[in-house]
Amino acid sequence: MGRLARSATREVTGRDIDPTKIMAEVADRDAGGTVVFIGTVRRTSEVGNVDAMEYQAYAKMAEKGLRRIEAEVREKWPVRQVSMVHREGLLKVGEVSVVVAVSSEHRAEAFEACRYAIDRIKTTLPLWKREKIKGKNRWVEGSPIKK
Amino acid sequence: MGRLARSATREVTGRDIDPTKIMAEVADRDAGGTVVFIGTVRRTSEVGNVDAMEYQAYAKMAEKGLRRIEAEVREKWPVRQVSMVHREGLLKVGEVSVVVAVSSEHRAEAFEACRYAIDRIKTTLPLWKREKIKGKNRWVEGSPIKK
Amino acid sequence: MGSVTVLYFAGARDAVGKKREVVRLDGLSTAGDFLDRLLRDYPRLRPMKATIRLSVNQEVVDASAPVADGDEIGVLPPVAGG
Amino acid sequence: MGSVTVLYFAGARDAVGKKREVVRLDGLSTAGDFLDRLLRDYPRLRPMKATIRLSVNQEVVDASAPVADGDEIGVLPPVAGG
Repeated sequence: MGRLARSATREVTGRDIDPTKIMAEVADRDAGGTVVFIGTVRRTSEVGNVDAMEYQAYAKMAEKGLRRIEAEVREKWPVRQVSMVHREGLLKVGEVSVVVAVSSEHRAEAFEACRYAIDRIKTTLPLWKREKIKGKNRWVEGSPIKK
Repeated sequence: MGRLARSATREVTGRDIDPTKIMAEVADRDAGGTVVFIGTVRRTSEVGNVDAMEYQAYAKMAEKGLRRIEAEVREKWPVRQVSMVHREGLLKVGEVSVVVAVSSEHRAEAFEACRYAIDRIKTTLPLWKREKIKGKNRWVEGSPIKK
Repeated sequence: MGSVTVLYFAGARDAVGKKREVVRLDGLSTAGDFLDRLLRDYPRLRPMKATIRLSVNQEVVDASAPVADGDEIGVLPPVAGG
Repeated sequence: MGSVTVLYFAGARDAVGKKREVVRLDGLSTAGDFLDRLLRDYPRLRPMKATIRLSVNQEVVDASAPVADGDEIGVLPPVAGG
């Protein structure tokens, strides 16, 4: 795993995500700033109010992708710790779908690295979501997966 | 308080900060993204390893400033909830000195608003910190306070 | 000869009606040729032709990438995680 | 006439040797004039002259801002929160 910290999470999980746990994993005595992104299922979509959101993942490939994204982040910024987790399965409105936490000496890198990581998660990982609205299912329109 | 949410924190406190509490305050069913910044006391400073950091605040003015910063954020971005807290008193390495949490429909605004808020906290609020290194005290060099 | 395991996701899974299957290569050797065969075999995949991407052993590949016996191929509609 | 409450912070507090005091205005009516008097009364504040700012009733002010009886004045060295 090279420079990847052993205790950090980089997984796709079917269980509830605890943002506090992910945040705790990036604690570091040499970090002055930590930025955490938490994605949650939003009530409103383009076509109405959502009852639930079903996340589907190609988990093995997505977990490889999380490790690749961490390596990209470490290539670009001198961050201390990175931890990332994405849900699969059926989520209710308000539930946590993804958490990215990055700690670094200074805050600028933590903000940039965290934002980069979630952008890459959304565009380069094999993850899909399907809105449940009034008993109907609709795959949320995305973009062709990028390398 | 106008558009300010009643349950959110905007204070300077002498007690331990619980980032989980601040994060929970910005939970919102119409938010898809939440960004949290957590500042912690870093072990290393320009002049050696820090034993502790003493934060001093002009609390009344700083709390006014937090409310002003929230108003600025809401003027600039359509965010859902904002919560901010800053410590005063003596902190050990690794302890939390500041937390800013912002939720919004989409993640771009949450990142931009959170970063703006912490930048404004650092440049426009009457807050100071003094490093304790080997029994000596040194005020951390800052910049003249901005409006 | 040889065969590959194909995994279908999201709208592609709905269109094909299965999550996975083992497919014989029958001499096909590139990802592009393999996708063309899937589109021929599964007409309901054709509307996704422009936006579907393939992975080979969990890496997104171009049409010219090789496919070989034992590979795991993912059929990936546009993604929308987060 | 009138008087103001002055609060000193960080290095200014160390230099002056007190957290707060009540000061008579003695006819001074602007923040700039008030700061000049503090610098005259407290020589140890003078090295900070270029970087100190004053607040009046918890708002940072320019030198031309009025000060009046009952105001709370903050003497603010360069800030470094977070």
